[in-house]
Amino acid sequence: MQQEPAITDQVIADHGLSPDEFGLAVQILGRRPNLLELGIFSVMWSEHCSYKSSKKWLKTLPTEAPHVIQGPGENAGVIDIGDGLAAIFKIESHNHPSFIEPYQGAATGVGGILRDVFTMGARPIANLNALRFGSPDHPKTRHLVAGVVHGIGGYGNCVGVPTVAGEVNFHPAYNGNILVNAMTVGLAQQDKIFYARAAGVGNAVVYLGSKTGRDGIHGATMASAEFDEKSEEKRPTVQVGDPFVEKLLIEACLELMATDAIQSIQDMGAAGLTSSSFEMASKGGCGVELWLDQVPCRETGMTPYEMMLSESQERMLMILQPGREDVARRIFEKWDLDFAIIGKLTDSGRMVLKMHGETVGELPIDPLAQASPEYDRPWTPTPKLPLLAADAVPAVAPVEALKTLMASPDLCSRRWIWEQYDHMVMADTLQRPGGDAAVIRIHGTNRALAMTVDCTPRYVQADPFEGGKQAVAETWRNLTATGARPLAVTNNLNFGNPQRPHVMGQFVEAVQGLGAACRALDYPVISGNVSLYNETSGQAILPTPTIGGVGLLDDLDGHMTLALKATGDSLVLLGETRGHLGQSLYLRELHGREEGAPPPVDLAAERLVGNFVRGQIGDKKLNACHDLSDGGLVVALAEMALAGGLGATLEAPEPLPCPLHAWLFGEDQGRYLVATAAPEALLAAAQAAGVAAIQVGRAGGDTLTLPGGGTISLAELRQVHEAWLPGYMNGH
Amino acid sequence: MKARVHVHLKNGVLDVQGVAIKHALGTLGFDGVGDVRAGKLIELTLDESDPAKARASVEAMCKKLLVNDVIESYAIDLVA
Amino acid sequence: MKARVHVHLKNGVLDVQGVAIKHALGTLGFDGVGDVRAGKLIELTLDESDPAKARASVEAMCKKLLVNDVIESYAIDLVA
Amino acid sequence: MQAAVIVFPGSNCDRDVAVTLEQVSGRKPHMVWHKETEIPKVDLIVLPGGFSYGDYLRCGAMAAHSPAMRETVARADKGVPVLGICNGFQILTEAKLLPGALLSNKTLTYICKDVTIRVETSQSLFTNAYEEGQTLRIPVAHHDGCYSIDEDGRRELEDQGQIAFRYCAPDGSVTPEANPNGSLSNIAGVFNRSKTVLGLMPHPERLADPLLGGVDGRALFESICGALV
Ligand SMILES: Nc1ncnc2c1ncn2[C@@H]1O[C@H](COP(=O)(O)OP(=O)(O)O)[C@@H](O)[C@H]1O
Ligand SMILES: [Mg+2]
Repeated sequence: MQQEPAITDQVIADHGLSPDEFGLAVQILGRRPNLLELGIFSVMWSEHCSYKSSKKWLKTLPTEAPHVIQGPGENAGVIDIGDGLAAIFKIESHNHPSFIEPYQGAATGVGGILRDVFTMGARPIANLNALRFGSPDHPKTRHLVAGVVHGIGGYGNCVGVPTVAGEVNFHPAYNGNILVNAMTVGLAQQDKIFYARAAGVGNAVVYLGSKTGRDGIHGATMASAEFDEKSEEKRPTVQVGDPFVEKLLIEACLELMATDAIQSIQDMGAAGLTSSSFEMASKGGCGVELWLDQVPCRETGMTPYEMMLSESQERMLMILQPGREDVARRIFEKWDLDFAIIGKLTDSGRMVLKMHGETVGELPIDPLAQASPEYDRPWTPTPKLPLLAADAVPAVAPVEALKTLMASPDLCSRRWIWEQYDHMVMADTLQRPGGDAAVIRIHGTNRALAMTVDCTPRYVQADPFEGGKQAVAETWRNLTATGARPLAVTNNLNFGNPQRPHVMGQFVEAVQGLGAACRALDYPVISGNVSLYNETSGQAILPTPTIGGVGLLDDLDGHMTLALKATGDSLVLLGETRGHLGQSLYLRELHGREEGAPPPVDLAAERLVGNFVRGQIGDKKLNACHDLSDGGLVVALAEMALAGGLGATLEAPEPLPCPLHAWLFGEDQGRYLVATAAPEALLAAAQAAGVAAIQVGRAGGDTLTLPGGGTISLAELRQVHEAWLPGYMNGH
Repeated sequence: MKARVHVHLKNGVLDVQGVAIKHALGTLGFDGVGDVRAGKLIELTLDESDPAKARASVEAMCKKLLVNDVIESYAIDLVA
Repeated sequence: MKARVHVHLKNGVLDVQGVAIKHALGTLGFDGVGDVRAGKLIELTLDESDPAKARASVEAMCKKLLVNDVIESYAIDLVA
Repeated sequence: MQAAVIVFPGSNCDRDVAVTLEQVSGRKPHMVWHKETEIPKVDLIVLPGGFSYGDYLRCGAMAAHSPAMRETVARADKGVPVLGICNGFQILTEAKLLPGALLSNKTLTYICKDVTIRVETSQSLFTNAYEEGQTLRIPVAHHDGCYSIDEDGRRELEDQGQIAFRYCAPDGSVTPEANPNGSLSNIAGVFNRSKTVLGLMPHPERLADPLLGGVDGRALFESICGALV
C-alpha cells in the first residue's frame, strides 16, 4: 500500500481543482478527501467530464424532434430511421493526445468514439474524421499528418468499419494544436438500444476488455506519483490502442446484447473506471461498491488511485441481470476477452471503493454528480467585420486562379488520405470518399444513410455566429446534394481557453449560430463533445465547431452524385449569387488576405433551395448535383468535371450581378450547381418555387472552358489537383 | 562497421503484439511463457570505422528518425 | 530466464522498410550509411531455467510460430 | 453449392463474402468459428479478409494454427476447394497451402482502391467463367500484399500455370506502374498445384453488386458454383 501523501494546496492545484471547488468537495464529504478521492473529484469535475464552462450554452441547443429517440446525455444520440431501425452517432475530439503521439492519439480517438456507439447496442457502420493541421511549412506538420492518417486507418481498417468521409484544413493557427475529431455512425434495432442507467441492487458490476495499466493517467498524477517510489514503471504512459481487442469487444457485446443478460452498459472513456461507474450509478440513482483488487491489471503494484484514473483503452463496464453471469461468461470466453466481476450495485447512494476488503475511498454519488460546477464565464462578442467589396479584390486570370485553388492545401485532392482508409469494408458503401457526403446502404434494405462532417473555421473566426450557422448549413447542403433528407447533427466544439472573454465569446456566439441554423432547418443536435483550452503559449486555434450531419435516403437508386455524366447536359446554378469574396479562398490563396465578413447564411433561402433540389433529385430530374462552398462556382464545376471525367463550358449571364471574378469564385451560401437534360423544365420549376436559377453552361469535351475564353484540359487540372498532397508528404 | 539498434516499447506501454503472441504461444501448448515483448531490430552498415563516432551518429539517427521516444526506448550494439 | 529472438528477412528478400529507412536517413543528411535491414526482436520471459531446455523450446516456438522460414531467418540469445 | 466461411478473431470481410456467396449460390454459407475442430461437409471452404489476430507478428501467422485451419488443411489435402481472399490468402501461405509469402506493400502504407487485374487462366474452377486475358476492375484493401517467392518458386508457378491473376494496366499490359504493392511479377493471386486452392489479395466480393459500382468480381463466385453444382 502506498504511503498516503498529504493533501497540500500544491497537490490540490495539481489536480486542477480551484480552492472553491476543493471547499465544495470537503463540504460534500464532510471531511478532507484522501488522494484517491481527490483524484476522483478532479476528473469528475474536469472540463472534459463536467462541461462546467459549456453546459450553460449547450442547454440552448435544439435537441428535440419527432424522430429523436435519445438526445444529448447518453454515450451517443439516437434517431428513428424507420422500419424499427435507429441510427446512433456521435463525434469526439482527441486533439491533445494526437499532438503528443499522432498515431496512437488518433487511433485511440477512433477507438473511443466506436465504443460510445456500440455501447448503445449499435453495430458501427461508418467512421468519419475532421482534421485540422498547422501550416504545411511548419516543421511538425508533415509528421503529424502522416501519423494521424496512419493512426485513423490503422485502427478503423482493423476493426472493419469503413472510414467514408472527412475533412482536412491547414492553417498556422493550428501549428501548436492540431484537431482530430472522429465520428462514428451505427445501426441498431429500436427495441435493442442500451443505456448507462444502472439498476438492481445486488446486481454484479462486470469489467470487460483489456487489462488496466497506467495509461494516460493525467498530468496531475505525476505530482502524486512522486509520493510513490519514483521508478520508470510507475510513470503514466501514452494510451495505446488495440483495434484487435476492440473488434472482439464489438462482436462480444453485440452477441451478448442479443440475449437478455445486460441491464446497462457503459464504455470506459476518459477517466475510465471513475466516470463510467459514477455515470452508471448516478443515472440509475443507486450506489455502487467496487472491489479494486478484482480489477484486471497489466502491471504490478497498481494503486487504487491509478486504477480509478487509468485511461487504458478497450474496456467496458456493464451491469448484468441477476443469474445471467454464465451467459455472459460463455460469450466472453468464446471471444477470449478478459472479464471480472469487480463489484455490486447497492442502495447506499454512495460509491464505496474497497481494496482487499479495506475501504480506501467513499463518496456520495448524487451530491458529487449534481454539485459539479457550472460556470457562466464572462464573454465579449466578436466585433463584426465590414463587408469586403468585390472590386477591392484584384482579378486574376480565371484559369490561373482555378489552377492555384485546385492545388492549394485546403482544396486539393484528399485521395492520398482516403486510399489509406478501408472505405469499402462491409460492402455497403454506395458513395465513396470524394463526393459531397458518403452514402452507406442500410444493410439488407433499399435505403441508405448519407453522412458528412463540415466546418469553415476561417468564417467562424471572422464571425462566430454566421460561421456557426454556416457549418450546420454546409452539412445540410452536402446531405441534400445526395438526395438525402437531413435528420440530425452531432457537434464537436473545439475552442481555446474559455477563461479569456473573447474566446468564450467565440464559443457563445458559435453555439448561438449553430442553434439558430439547427432550429431553422429542423435539424436537431443529438450528441456532441466540447474541447476547450486548445491553445499553446497564448495562441488560440481558429474557433472550430465541427458539425457531423446524418440524413436518410428512402430509395437507393435515387441517390445523386456530383459527377458530370452526359455530354450536352445543361448546367444550372440554383441559389442567389452576389459575389461575396470576404474570407474566400480566392482572397486567401491568391492574395494572401484573410479579410472582411464571411458570407452570410440566409436560413430561409437555404431551406427553400435545398428542399427544391431534393425534390428535383427525387423526381429524377437531375443527372448531377454539387453544392457550392470553398472556391465558389468554378471550383464546384471543376470537381464535377473531374469526378465524371467529362469537361464543360461555363457561360456568364448578361448582365453580371457583380464583377466576373466575384461571380466565378465568390462563396455566397445556399447554392447548388446541377446538370440536367431538361433545363427549361427545371428553370420553370425553380421559378414556380421562388428559387433563383440560371443556366450557366453545358457539359461535354475533355476541357474546362471559362467565361473570357480561358481553357484548361481535365488532364492538366487533374494533375495539379492530385499532385499537391502526395508531393507534400513525400517531402517536396 | 555495423550497428544494431534494438527498439523496445518503454516499460508500462501496452505491447499489443506481445500480448497476442503470448496468447498464441499458449494455445499452441507452449506454457511456462511469461511476459512477451515485441520490438524492432534495425541493422545498419556504416562507413565510419571509429566506434565512438559511429555510436554518436547512430544515437543521432535514433533520436531523429529510428525511435519514437514518446513510447519507445532503444539500445545500440556496435559490431566491428 | 529470458530469451531474445532476432528475426531477419532472408538475404534476397526485398526489405522495403530497410530501403525506406536508408532513404530517409539520407534525406536527413546522415551519409555513410550502407545497407539498412529492418527486423524484429521478440523477448520472452521463460519459467524454464535450464539453458539447453530453454533454447530447445524457443527453437520450437520459432519453427512453429515466431518465424516464417520462407522469408525469415532467426537467431536466439539466452539471457540468464 | 454449399460453402463454409471460417471466421477468425479479427476477420472482418466474413459477412461481405457470405452475402455474395448466398446471392450467387442461393445458399447461406455455414459460418464456422475458428475454434471448431469440425467443419460441416461442404463443397467450398472460404477464408475471408480482415485482420485475424490484429495482423500481429505476421499477417495470418496466428490464424494458420487455429483448429479450424487444421481441419481446412486436411480437407484441402482431400481436394476440397479452398478460397482465401486478402487475409485469407495470407493465412493460406502461412499454413503452407499456397507457396510464397505476403510482405508489406512497397509503399509501406495501407492501400484501398480499385485496381485492374488480368485473368491468367480460365482453366480452373475459380476462373472458368472468365476469359483468359480478360481484365477486371476489383478493389484491393491491404497493408501486406506484396507477393514474394524465391526464383525457383516463381519459375515453378509459371511452369505449372499456378498464377491466377496479375495486376495490370487497363489495357491488360503487365507494367510496374500497374503494380500497387510491389508483388513479384505483378502476382495478385496464385493456385496450388492442383488448382483446388486459390489465394488472392483483391476483394472480388466487394464488386459483385451493381449498386457498389461494378460486378467484375461476381464471375469468380459463379465459376465456383458452375463447377461445383
Ligand atoms: N457540443 C455538444 N452538443 C450536444 N451535446 C453534447 C456536446 N458536447 C457533449 N455533449 C453530450 O454530453 C454527453 C457527454 O459527452 P462526452 O463526455 O463527450 O461523452 P462520453 O463520455 O461518452 O465521451 C454526451 O451525451 C454528449 O453527446
Ligand atoms: Mg462514452
